[in-house]
Amino acid sequence: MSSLKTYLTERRQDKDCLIMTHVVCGYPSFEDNWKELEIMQQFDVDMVELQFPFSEPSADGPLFVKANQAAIDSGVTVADCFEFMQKVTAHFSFKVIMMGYYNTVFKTGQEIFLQKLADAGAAGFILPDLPVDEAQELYQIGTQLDLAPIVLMTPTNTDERLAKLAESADGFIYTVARRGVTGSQTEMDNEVATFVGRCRQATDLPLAVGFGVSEKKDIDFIAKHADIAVIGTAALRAWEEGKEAALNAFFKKLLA
Amino acid sequence: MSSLKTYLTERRQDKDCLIMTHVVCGYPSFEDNWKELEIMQQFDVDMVELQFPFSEPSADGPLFVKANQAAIDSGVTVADCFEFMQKVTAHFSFKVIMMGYYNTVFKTGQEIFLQKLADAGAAGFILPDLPVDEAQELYQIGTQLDLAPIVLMTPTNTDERLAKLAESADGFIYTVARRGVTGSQTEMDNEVATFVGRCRQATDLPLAVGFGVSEKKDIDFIAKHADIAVIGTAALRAWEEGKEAALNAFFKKLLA
Amino acid sequence: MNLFDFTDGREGYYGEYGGTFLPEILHTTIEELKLEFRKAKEDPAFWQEFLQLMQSYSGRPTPVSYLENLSKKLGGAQIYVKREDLNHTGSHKINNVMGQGLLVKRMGKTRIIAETGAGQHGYATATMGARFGFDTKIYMGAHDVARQRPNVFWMENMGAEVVAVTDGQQTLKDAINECLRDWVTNMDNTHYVLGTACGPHPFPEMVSWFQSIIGKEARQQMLDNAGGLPDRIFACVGGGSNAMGLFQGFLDDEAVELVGCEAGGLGEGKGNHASRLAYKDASVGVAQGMKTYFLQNDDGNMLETHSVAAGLDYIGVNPVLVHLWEKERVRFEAVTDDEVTEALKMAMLTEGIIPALESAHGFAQAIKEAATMKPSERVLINMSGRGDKDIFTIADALGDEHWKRFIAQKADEYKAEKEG
Amino acid sequence: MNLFDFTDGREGYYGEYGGTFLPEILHTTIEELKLEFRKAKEDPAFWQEFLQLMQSYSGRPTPVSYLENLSKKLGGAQIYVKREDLNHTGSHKINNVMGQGLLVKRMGKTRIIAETGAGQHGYATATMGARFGFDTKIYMGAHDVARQRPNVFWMENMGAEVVAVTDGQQTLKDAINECLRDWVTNMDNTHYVLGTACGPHPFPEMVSWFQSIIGKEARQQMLDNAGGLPDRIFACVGGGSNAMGLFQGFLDDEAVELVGCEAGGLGEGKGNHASRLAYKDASVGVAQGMKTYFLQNDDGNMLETHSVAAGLDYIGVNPVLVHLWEKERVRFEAVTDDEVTEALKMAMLTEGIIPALESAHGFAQAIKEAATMKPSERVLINMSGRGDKDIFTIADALGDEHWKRFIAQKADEYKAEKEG
Ligand SMILES: Cc1ncc(COP(=O)(O)O)c(C=O)c1O
Ligand SMILES: Cc1ncc(COP(=O)(O)O)c(C=O)c1O
Repeated sequence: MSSLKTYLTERRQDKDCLIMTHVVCGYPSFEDNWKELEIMQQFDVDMVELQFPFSEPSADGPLFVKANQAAIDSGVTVADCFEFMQKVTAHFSFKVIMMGYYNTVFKTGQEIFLQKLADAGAAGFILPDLPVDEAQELYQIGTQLDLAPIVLMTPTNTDERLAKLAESADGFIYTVARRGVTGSQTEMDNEVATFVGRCRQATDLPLAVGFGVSEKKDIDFIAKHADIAVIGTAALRAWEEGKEAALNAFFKKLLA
Repeated sequence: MSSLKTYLTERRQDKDCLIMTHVVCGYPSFEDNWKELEIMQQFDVDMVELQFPFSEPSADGPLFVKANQAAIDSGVTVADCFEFMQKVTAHFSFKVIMMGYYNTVFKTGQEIFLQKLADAGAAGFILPDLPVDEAQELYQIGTQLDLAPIVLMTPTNTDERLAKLAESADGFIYTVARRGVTGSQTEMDNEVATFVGRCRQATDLPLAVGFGVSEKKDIDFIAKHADIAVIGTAALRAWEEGKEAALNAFFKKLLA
Repeated sequence: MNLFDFTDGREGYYGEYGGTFLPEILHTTIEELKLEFRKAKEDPAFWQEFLQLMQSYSGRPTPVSYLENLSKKLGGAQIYVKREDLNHTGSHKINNVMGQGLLVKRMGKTRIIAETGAGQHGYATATMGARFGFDTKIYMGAHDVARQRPNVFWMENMGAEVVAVTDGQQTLKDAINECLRDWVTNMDNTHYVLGTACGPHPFPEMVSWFQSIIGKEARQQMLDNAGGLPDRIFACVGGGSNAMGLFQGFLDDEAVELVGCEAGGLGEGKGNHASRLAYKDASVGVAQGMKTYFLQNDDGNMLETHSVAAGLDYIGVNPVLVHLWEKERVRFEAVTDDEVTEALKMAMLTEGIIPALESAHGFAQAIKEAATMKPSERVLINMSGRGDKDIFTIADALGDEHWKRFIAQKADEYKAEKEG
Repeated sequence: MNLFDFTDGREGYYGEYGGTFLPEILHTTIEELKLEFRKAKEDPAFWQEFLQLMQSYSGRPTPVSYLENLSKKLGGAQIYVKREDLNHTGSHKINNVMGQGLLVKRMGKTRIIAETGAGQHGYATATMGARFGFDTKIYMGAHDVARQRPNVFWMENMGAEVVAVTDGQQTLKDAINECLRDWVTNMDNTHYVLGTACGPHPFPEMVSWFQSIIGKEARQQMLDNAGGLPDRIFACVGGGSNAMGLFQGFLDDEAVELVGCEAGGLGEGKGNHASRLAYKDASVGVAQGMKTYFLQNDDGNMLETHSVAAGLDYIGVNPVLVHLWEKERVRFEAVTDDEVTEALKMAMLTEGIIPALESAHGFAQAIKEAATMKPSERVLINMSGRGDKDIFTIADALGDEHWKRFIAQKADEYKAEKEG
């Protein structure tokens, strides 16, 4: 069992709903990232995904696509991301998860990449374009380095498939509350509840619910049905609209 | 035998070389035509072709094509051409030949057209797109009205074909000194002499030589080998370049 | 019915239409052509050679496609389409042109000339010239050169010289006149590749013969794949070559009704259209080498014509078709520009095919009639060409605003490039 | 050699290349597709239905043409060309698209999406969508939309919605990403019609299978009409579909050398070209659903690519071809833009055919090699598409000044029309 799972399980005992936020490394800049993280820390978030920018972010929605592209265009490298992650884990208390696309890992070399991740203090990694069927070797290396391989469960999965996904997973499960890419709006309704219920059947890992969380009532819903709310696009949109002030206001309202 | 043939045979006894000129009815205008004809009369030409403008003058060269089109565009009708011809034959002493395309005749009706031609005082007609094989009925009507059907002989014809052409012909023979359309340049050389000789073998009608006559030496050549020089494009070009003065000068030089 | 058996009548005449009205200087040339053509027509090996060439170079046989969606939508007759658009160069014109190419080779000539209006025939001829290694000159009305630059572009790239004819209306008929002028000068080494089943005998017969490959294939394909002959067949009629090509396959099938579809343009009235038979604005005349119906005035001078489809925008029509029309074997209908663009849109949307604007005339008439027929009946349309090469014309016909903006932007790019 | 027998290895892998790298949410969808495809592939009636559709709608079999003039001119090997340009819509893309259409029908889906770069695949997909009555959306990089308005025009007229993708480089790869995003949202009723033999398994296998119709026909045609198998065969390689299509027909003929021709663009050096294997600027990566060679930097981010031929201007390549290349069964060569335009000109001038700029890569390489071969040898080129639809691109590639003037004049006309 990964130390991430332990960490989350413990935190969950004190909190109705854990929070995972998201930052695209180097977008708008590493300085901005740092300021965002400081605010997230203030609001006591439990985990942050640091996304390594990739030129083909095919599982991301428009805002993150733009962020990925802008970061690359401004010269952000994989090395920069590791360096930043190192600083972040040294300074903040939340756990850091690497998020990105498999080619970034593959191109660096699986072992080297994960070793660097571990060295930079990450607690796990999420690679949405890497299905578990292709991931076994990588997950094994991760497990040895205490890096939790975060697996996604989706409403289209059969129960058999959910069981198989659960087998490979560690840390927590990222349940995709609806079809579509990041930033799509989701009504937190019965259908989601049913789906999260199916995931709960399949695993005893903490369940994160993602895609489209933006209001207090989403948090309340997740608190009732799952463990972790994933705040992605909504936070970035707030930052773009008004930097510190807007992001602060966003979290204040969300976590009121 | 047509009276045209008689006329030409007689004139030929007094002159080395007879002259046939050409006017496109209504181009540039009937007034201009009249002035041209007055000059031609001064130079004692023996025949004039009055071309009835047609929209598809496919056997004409660029200058006459333009003239045909301009005449039609300015509203010249077949009726105008007959009226003009009537005035010309009443006033001038040269013989007048209708020149044009078969559709003008066909569309008016063969008999009606030829009757009008006869009434307007024409001595014959030249329809370069009407092969003799398609012309028998028309030629018969013409003969009855003493309108000579002018037939073309060309260098590509076999001796057999020349004989057949001779059978249908009356008035004179229009020998086409070279391939091509009106206005093409021809070197009056041995080849032409040989061709005219072949025509001479085929018929005892006067022989006109056409296409490209523009200089005194052409006339000398024709005087030696045939009977009638056809002056077409060169005269129109002179008129276009300088009206009366230029046309006068042209004939003066040509017939010196 | 053998239309081309002249033993009981004048050679080259169909009823009172046809004939050979050419300057005497071409007499020998046309006789030679008649002879060479007659020999070729009687030589089964020649047709074999032609077939083989069309198969390996142009992809024949072209298929007959069943338009299930359109048939269902209209709820009437079952609609089939003969796909001449799938030929190399994109229209039926290539059939005639390659056939004439083989004849030229037999005659030992080395230079070819051709007229073109829309550019389809010029494009096909330039192709044939490249393939046979002939020296090629294409005459095209200056107006058409300006309008149809894409086709000129391809012709030139295939090594043809394209001459802009500035006489007359500067369109197709003037290009034909210019070809005749070239021919009377260069007949020794030059063959005039006439583009449609018009002009002096033997062209109407010859072009019809090469195009008969369409109807021969189509008849067999209907029997093999559609379960029987069509009840009516539709072809657009410019000069008449694709219609003759299709109709010949079904002439002896008396139950098959043959429908020629002319350019109705803006509707009846002289100058508004290019319909010689369906409307009553044309009369018999003799021009461009043949006796047939022409759109002409009382003096026998030709009228301006109009059609959205450049390839149908012509003053005359194949004399055989006139003869068959008088004998009530072929029915003629005119289709207006508006009906044509509607039919084009429907073909694209429901079946994913893009008929040339010419061919869309056949579609429009067939659509009109099929809707009133029984589902057990069949109609066959000749899709004489594809429209995708004529994007400028079609975009104009459909009034596409995006297209206009694209052209404006391209023009700006080129300008910037030049100045930059 | 059965490349697609996975009993001894991982399904969807060719050596170490291939695989299914897709978000988990598509797992069920892709499994369903695999299953449906497997059933179809094992059902002889399906292939029959496919053949029948391609015959009646697209004019298959396409012929093999012998290029006598070009062969003589070069004085080396005899040159044959497989004429995929004669397909409906003008390229081999239709083979794949119609095949997928039949699968979509079997799966009971009603909506299709597709990416397109040059527009050929989008054009073919819009056609298929119209023919099958699907709701069709085409994603196209905004840059490509601006450049390729003609294709957009036809797609829209065939009822497809064309979406300009403004992400990334705004070209093909970004359109693919956008398709994946649409698919993860609408997989219930939507099939993603991938346009080349790339992407996650089963696409490389599936597209290759539909395209294998090219090689099957070509092999038989060479035996029947050319007197024997070719010594070398040439195909351009963008994603790899036309090359896979042709090569499969000859894989077991060990004496036949298979040559893949990539876009050499301006020559070697990252960013100058789109050659994944012939030049040494690419490396193995995982993107767009598959593991294969990509033009990428050390961080695994994709490079800009360049080619005169939009259809070859792609970062990745079919994994089967990479495997065959490693096994030295396929040789890869890169052809520069300049060589391509020269080959295009030569094909037009000497044979009257207009290869698409993509296909002209195959011509260029074949011309180079044929000249050094013996007259008793044969080469076969895959003419994957025709160039006449891409007049803007070709006129630009050839720098035609007349064309630029024509466009300027057209722009003026449209302006006057608006103001008038
Ligand atoms: C596609 C197409 N169809 C039809 C025609 C009309 O000619 P015809 O009546 O000779 O078939 C043309 C002429 O250019 C054409 O290009
Ligand atoms: C005519 C043509 N040939 C080749 C290609 C390259 O694709 P592929 O390698 O999949 O055949 C394209 C792609 O658009 C194309 O349009």
